[in-house]
Amino acid sequence: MRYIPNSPEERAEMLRAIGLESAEQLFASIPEELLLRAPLRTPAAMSEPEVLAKFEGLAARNRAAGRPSFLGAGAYRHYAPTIIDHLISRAEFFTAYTPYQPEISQGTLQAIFEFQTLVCQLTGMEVANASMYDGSTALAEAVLMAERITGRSRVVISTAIHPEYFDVVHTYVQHAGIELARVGYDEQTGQTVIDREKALDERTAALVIQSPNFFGCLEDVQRMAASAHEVGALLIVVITEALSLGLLRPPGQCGADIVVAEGQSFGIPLSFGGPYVGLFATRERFVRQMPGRLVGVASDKEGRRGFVLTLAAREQHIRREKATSNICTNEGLVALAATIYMTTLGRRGLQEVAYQCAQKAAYAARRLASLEGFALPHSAPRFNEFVVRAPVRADELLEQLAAERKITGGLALSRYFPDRPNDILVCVTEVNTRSEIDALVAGLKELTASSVATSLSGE
Amino acid sequence: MRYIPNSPEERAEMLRAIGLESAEQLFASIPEELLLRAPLRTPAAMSEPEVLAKFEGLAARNRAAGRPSFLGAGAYRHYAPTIIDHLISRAEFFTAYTPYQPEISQGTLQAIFEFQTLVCQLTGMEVANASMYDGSTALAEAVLMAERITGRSRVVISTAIHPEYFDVVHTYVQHAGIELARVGYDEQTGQTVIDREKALDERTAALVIQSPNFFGCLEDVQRMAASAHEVGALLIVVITEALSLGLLRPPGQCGADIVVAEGQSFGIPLSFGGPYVGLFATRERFVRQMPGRLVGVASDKEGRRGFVLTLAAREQHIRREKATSNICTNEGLVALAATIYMTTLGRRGLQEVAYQCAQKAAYAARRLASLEGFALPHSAPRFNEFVVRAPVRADELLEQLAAERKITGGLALSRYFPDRPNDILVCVTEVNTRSEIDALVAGLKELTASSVATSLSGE
Amino acid sequence: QNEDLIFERSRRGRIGYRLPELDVEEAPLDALIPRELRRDDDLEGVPEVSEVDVVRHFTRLSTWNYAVDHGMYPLGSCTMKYNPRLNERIARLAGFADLHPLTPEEDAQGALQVIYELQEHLAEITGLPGVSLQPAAGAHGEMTGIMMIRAFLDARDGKRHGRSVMIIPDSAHGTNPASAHLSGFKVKTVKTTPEGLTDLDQLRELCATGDVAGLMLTNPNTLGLFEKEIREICRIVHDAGGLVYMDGANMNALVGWARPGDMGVDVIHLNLHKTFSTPHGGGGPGSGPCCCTKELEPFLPVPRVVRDGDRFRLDYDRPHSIGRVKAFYGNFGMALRALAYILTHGPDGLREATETAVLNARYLAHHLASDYERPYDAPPMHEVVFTDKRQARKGVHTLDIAKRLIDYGFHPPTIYFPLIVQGAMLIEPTESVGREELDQFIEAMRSIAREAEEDPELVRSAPHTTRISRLDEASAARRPILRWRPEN
Amino acid sequence: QNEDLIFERSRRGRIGYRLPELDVEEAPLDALIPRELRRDDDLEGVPEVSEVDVVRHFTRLSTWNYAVDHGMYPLGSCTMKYNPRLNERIARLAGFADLHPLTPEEDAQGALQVIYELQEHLAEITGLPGVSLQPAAGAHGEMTGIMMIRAFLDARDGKRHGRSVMIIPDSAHGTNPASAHLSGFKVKTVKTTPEGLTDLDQLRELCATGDVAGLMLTNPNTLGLFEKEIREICRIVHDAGGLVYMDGANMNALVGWARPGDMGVDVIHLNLHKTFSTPHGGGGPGSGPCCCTKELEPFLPVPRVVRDGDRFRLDYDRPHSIGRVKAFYGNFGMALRALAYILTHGPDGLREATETAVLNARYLAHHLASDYERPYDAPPMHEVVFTDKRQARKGVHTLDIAKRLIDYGFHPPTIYFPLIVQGAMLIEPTESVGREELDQFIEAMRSIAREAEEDPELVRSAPHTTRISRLDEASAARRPILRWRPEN
Repeated sequence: MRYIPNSPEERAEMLRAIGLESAEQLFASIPEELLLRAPLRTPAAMSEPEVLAKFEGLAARNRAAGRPSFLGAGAYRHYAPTIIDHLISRAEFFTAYTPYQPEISQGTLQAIFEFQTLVCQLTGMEVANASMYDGSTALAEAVLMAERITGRSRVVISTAIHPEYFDVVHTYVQHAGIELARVGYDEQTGQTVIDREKALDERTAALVIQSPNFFGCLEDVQRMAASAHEVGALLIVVITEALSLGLLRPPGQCGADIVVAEGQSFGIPLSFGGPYVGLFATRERFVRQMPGRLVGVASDKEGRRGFVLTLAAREQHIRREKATSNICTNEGLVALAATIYMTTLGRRGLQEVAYQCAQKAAYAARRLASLEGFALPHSAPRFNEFVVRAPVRADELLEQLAAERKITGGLALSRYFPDRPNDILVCVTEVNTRSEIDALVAGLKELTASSVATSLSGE
Repeated sequence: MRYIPNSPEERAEMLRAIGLESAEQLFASIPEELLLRAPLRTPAAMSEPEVLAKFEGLAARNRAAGRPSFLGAGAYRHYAPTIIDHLISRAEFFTAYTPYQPEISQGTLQAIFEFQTLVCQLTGMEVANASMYDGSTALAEAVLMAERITGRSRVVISTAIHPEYFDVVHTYVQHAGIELARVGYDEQTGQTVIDREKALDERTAALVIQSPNFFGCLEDVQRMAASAHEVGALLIVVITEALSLGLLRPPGQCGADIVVAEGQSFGIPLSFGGPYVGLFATRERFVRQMPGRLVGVASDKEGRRGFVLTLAAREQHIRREKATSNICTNEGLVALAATIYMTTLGRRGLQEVAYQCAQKAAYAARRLASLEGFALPHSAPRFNEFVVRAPVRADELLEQLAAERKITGGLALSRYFPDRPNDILVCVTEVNTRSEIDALVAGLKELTASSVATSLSGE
Repeated sequence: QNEDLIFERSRRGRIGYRLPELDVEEAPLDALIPRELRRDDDLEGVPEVSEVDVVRHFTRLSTWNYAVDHGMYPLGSCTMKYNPRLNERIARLAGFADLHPLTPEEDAQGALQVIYELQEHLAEITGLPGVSLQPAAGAHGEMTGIMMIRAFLDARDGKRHGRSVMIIPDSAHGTNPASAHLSGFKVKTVKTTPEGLTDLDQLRELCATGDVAGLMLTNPNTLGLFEKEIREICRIVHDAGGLVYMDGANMNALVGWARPGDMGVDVIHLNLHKTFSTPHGGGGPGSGPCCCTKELEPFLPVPRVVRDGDRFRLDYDRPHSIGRVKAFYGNFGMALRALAYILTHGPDGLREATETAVLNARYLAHHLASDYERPYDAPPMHEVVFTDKRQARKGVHTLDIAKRLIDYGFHPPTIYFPLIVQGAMLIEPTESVGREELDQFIEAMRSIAREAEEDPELVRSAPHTTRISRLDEASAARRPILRWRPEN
Repeated sequence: QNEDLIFERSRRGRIGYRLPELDVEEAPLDALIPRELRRDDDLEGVPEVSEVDVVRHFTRLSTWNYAVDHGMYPLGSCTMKYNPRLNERIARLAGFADLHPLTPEEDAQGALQVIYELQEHLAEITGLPGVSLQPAAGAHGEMTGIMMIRAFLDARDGKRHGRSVMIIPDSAHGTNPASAHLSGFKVKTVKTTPEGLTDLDQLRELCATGDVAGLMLTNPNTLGLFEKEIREICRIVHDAGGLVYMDGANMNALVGWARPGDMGVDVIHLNLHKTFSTPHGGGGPGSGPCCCTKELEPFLPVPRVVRDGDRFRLDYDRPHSIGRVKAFYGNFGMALRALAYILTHGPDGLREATETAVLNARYLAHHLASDYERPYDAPPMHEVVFTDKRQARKGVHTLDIAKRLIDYGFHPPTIYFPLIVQGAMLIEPTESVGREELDQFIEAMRSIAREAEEDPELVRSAPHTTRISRLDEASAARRPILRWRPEN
């Protein structure tokens, strides 16, 4: 086996050196009847070119990967500068462990410290941790944290957040004695509506909103913060499209107490849903209730600046069941990639990408809205996603578009909202060229022409 | 420009700091009338995704790159383990210069020392240099070296060497007062034939043969060495398929005085002809006449072993016009890749790859020879290339095969030998699967069926 | 070479990117997004650097890290083995890397097949037929497993079953109690015997109270010892109506030789970034698949990836499921690497890897015993615990030995874990290290033992060869500075 | 960390590869290749190592190198600038990397277009319309250019023209005379004036003898100075019936600002691995395209890549060509990178790069003048020469200063070149370095100057921070050990 240095001969010598006669003797502490007699029924060993060919074949079956696409909904296509992959492919980064030994881990530690800082800068918050698994689990942890901070057990969540994020929160809190309540959105504006009388009360630990929300609509974060704070609850803001922070007012400036986000937009491959990276930021006064790893500044004996994992007293290897979270391995390398992305784009680039996303989405929205039979159901301002209502069933229309035009046209909202059969969630980013947008518009127009004609003639 | 750290503002400050007012003043020593007034007429700057898209488009136009192929003739398809590209992509290797400062170049230097050793082991020679541009230029340098060593000016070259190699030798020696004479090959065996009376004489500096030769036939190197040595000439052996050394008796054991080879087979991408790497090995006594860089062992003050560029007195930066060669930059990174290849395959792997090449080529030859109307014109033993004679014009047949079957079937020998219109040079390596070979055979059979039928009926 | 924070390298006006020009008509921004919803800080403080600055910055930082590619990285219970480059290449194939998770199933068959095949292979390796790849890391898989136990008990015994106790050995990873707590269980601790194994008598007592939900067991345990009585342990828990969760952190000692499913374990998580060599990345991404018995399968997270003939699809129709534990389908990129690992090894290679990992640990145990104290006598599996007992007499402690190892070119082992062993050093060489490197490590450890006798200060002040010396972690925690600010 | 030679790491029986199984019927080997033609040494001595061994070996070796990604690499006349990662990615696209050079033209149109486009752009940049990418490196391009001059003269004046003299300045790169010699020319040297420029009077004398074939000139010359009289120089040579070859090593001072073709130059080589940032790779691959006037174009190597409408093809029908200088078409992989460089920069970016490269050198020249001797006063272009004259009084020489710079984290400049300047240090920062790093370099040089005064031994014994100290190159050359042997 080419990954194992010691040859069979060397192993035999080593066995002899420690007084054993066979490899089986190494496993003598395992009861006889538990030892596997037959080889595992996994495929026989394959050579490198064979393994590669197999996966190339599988990759080719993912036909959507190379097509123009307008899918967003929690995972976004953006251009990732080539240097990111080059740098994270340095063995010093990707083959290292969690930086437990700071003297030989300063590279990872300083990079995480930079990550924490960038997350604070972008979200407008005071402290950020070293990353969470993804946006959805970061949100679940934020909800648990709000309960710890407030001592209250009711959490109010907008129905306009990503449905899968809600599911994850539900799973996490189901045995934690937390009651989840939902508030709806205005069908006209697409924004969360809080009937404050009913929704928020003195038992409420936190209000959870997403902005831009799942339908792409910007929420009035400031007002939401006021409502939550009025009853002594925290405001948790979740963001799935982190690049919106290049253009939008950061939640930290709007009164959010905890901000969590999916960082995939920062140069991370779509990779069929993971690995991504969760961003987690909060106010300084909550830092000891925050889950996850933290890197801080420390000095050595000569007074040189260095970085260490710090505030570990919150963590499970010390506090065990009283830990703020069970998270241990997080998404270090992905956080590094996001750090390199944010750094490379930098102050100007993050703003320019966000600006292009907003302009291209607006262009697409204008074009689609002008189509016979199509409409934009929501009026709130948006960033790079929006819902368009088709004159026919969205899922069938999109299937036809994929089959005939080789365009992935967006997400049929019916996947999560069966009561919205004709709605498509469209995402447009800087990588969608005008000609792709025009092809989408033309495709939808032509594929619906007959049904529009029918409905017109029916009027 | 994202590759230039200093921003326009910083540059303006720096100009002020050195007492200048404008960038134009930096170029004051260039006469006014020579300064470009208009911008260069090269395309406007493109962003990273645009550049990438352009090249992906161009790459896609190279339709042959993804097809089964039986092309050899100086460039070979072999499997290159993934670790090679990973390791040579380490910035420490690929963004370094020639190791002029040994204290901070030991990585490159030790690797070249290992390369030199491996080349010696494989060729059976005593010393090898740090690499040449490629096999063809290495051969030209070998011819010049033979002239320096012997003081003679006539060089005899087999016509069974790679025709492009002959051309390169011709270009190099045309003004060096060296006379090139050619000896032919036996049409029956495919091996070089020396009419010693005429071919080799006391004025002959060297005899040049290739083995396996251009037609894939193994030469009797030992006999050639004897013939050359008998008249006091050197034997130069050139090898285009370096992997043959995994199976064949090394030229160094057969009396060769200089061995040069193309090292592309050792894990180097085909890359439309370059960069490749020339191997150059000779006898210890000729080392001071050898061209190119050499790395040797040295000790530091504490007696630790290190490596340095050595015997630089042969080189042009010291000897200038009396240098052994004008070579300066060679193929360092490619030599490193070849070193990693040879090391990874190692003692067993180099033999096994060579064995598979020989067996697969033999299988293909048997199958092709059995086709109606096809024949193998040469009888000599071969490694992984052989000539097959078709019943029709080879170039047209291969064109049809490419167009209809998407197989690159080999090289029409008429490209170099207009007198051999029906001959195809076929190369089979370990990456050609049996089903590819069978498809080649089936394709050739079916495409020639009508013409064979015609000729049969004509009999 | 030194390298400042990237914020300190920033210079106004530098740029490291270029976008294609905007190719659509622009609308006035105010017409799209009102000013009060836009940020007005011009991203002050975010770096302005060129591409060259970025490359040099992170390249320099990288040179301050120790990594598996530099040498032995014997962090016990972390299984730092070689990360095959082939697997990295596969994970980057455009057909996977560019695939959106909400792609219609028809157009993502290759990805679904990858998940399905890996599930099948993990089921075979663990002997547990139900598999979900959704958990993002070990602790996440652990939480998933414990929630499944909870859901199973709720379904079997009704919501008011009163089974509120999760039994956990005192030698367990800290994530175990933390995960149990997240699922609403109270933790009770079962002790380790002087032989280093679970105390069966105490386990029986703990199980006698009727409120036991289950046991969380690591096997081999964190002392590197196989729980010989594993079948009896499972029987005790099962007889008490509880379930057995196994922490799969130490599966590298078992793959191809024994299967948790055969031992009586009900559910296990695996760490793909340990046993199946997906790179740890300086702290993730991980991947923590959950494998369970047929009985527990209905409780796995949704969606599941299932096969219908030639087709693979997502199955959401699982009424008993604990629900989602993560958006989408888990860390798919890690699944690709793990599958490539399994295919490259084949059954024989998997078994060979395990055997070599155990042999290497046993070889170290044998050769270090003359200089270091082993708290337990039993032959270890893939990792071995030593302590600083003999060195402590001279005032040299585990931390000092660890730091001194750095000077010898090695990453230190896991230290002060498991907590029940004073001054523990948990050494796991893995199969990725050759005999000559083991011998060098042994030589280094022996040399440090000598130094501890002859020149203890040398060891106490180590490391001496690193860019920075030991950092003052205590003050760092007292007044934490967790981000750069212009005034720092 | 130390790391032995790979041969010393080898252990019998280790393997680092696996091939697919042979899928054809095997013939007895003796039937294919007689035993006496096969090797019988079982490749004794070739390493046997695992993949892990290989990765660790070369990773460790790499850490002993200094590289552009670590920082400033101011090797004068080598133009060590940033190597864009995008270009590396492009060169590895399968459509290029897997393309066989003998592919029929129809199926390789993309590759031919790459060559054609790069030729066109290089023609525009140099002002010289005939371009061949065939030469594999600078010296190879030089040889090609000189052979073209020879062929041109032979064609114009007949083979017996007697133009046997190539004039080369005393400051030239050593490759110049070596290349001239290869083309059968005798070398005559023209001196450098006290101002650091070519001595025109001597040039006129040398040209008066009737046997002049041409002049090989570097411009800016190797002292970093632009030859102001370049048009007059070209006129003198042309009037004497000779041609002017320009060494393009220093094109980074000119791109976008001035063109050799406009100066009267007949033929030039470019170093893609200098001016166009293809990585130098620790000693290659390079690429040395040759660019020439319309008159010289017929003499370029075959084949040429030409355009017929939408189609690109190889043209072999060039009866005046000097012939091939290399198999196939040159270092195509480098052409890809250079083309990507030109497209990424655009005309403005190319001009900006040149301007910044010159500015950076001028900035260094300005700030180092207080501590180091400049042998020539004229304002330098993209590189600047200093000497050790002041430091030598204390016994500190250029070599010492260079080695001491290593301790400060910098790669030393080119030293003892050009040969006409005693104790030369030729410093070329390139555009890839920012002001703060220039300032650090200046500070380091000043600090060394102080050390040379106050503690010369500290400088003379440098470097102090490297794995090994200065190596004894003299004994290495006296008894060269050029390969490993088991007995070493």
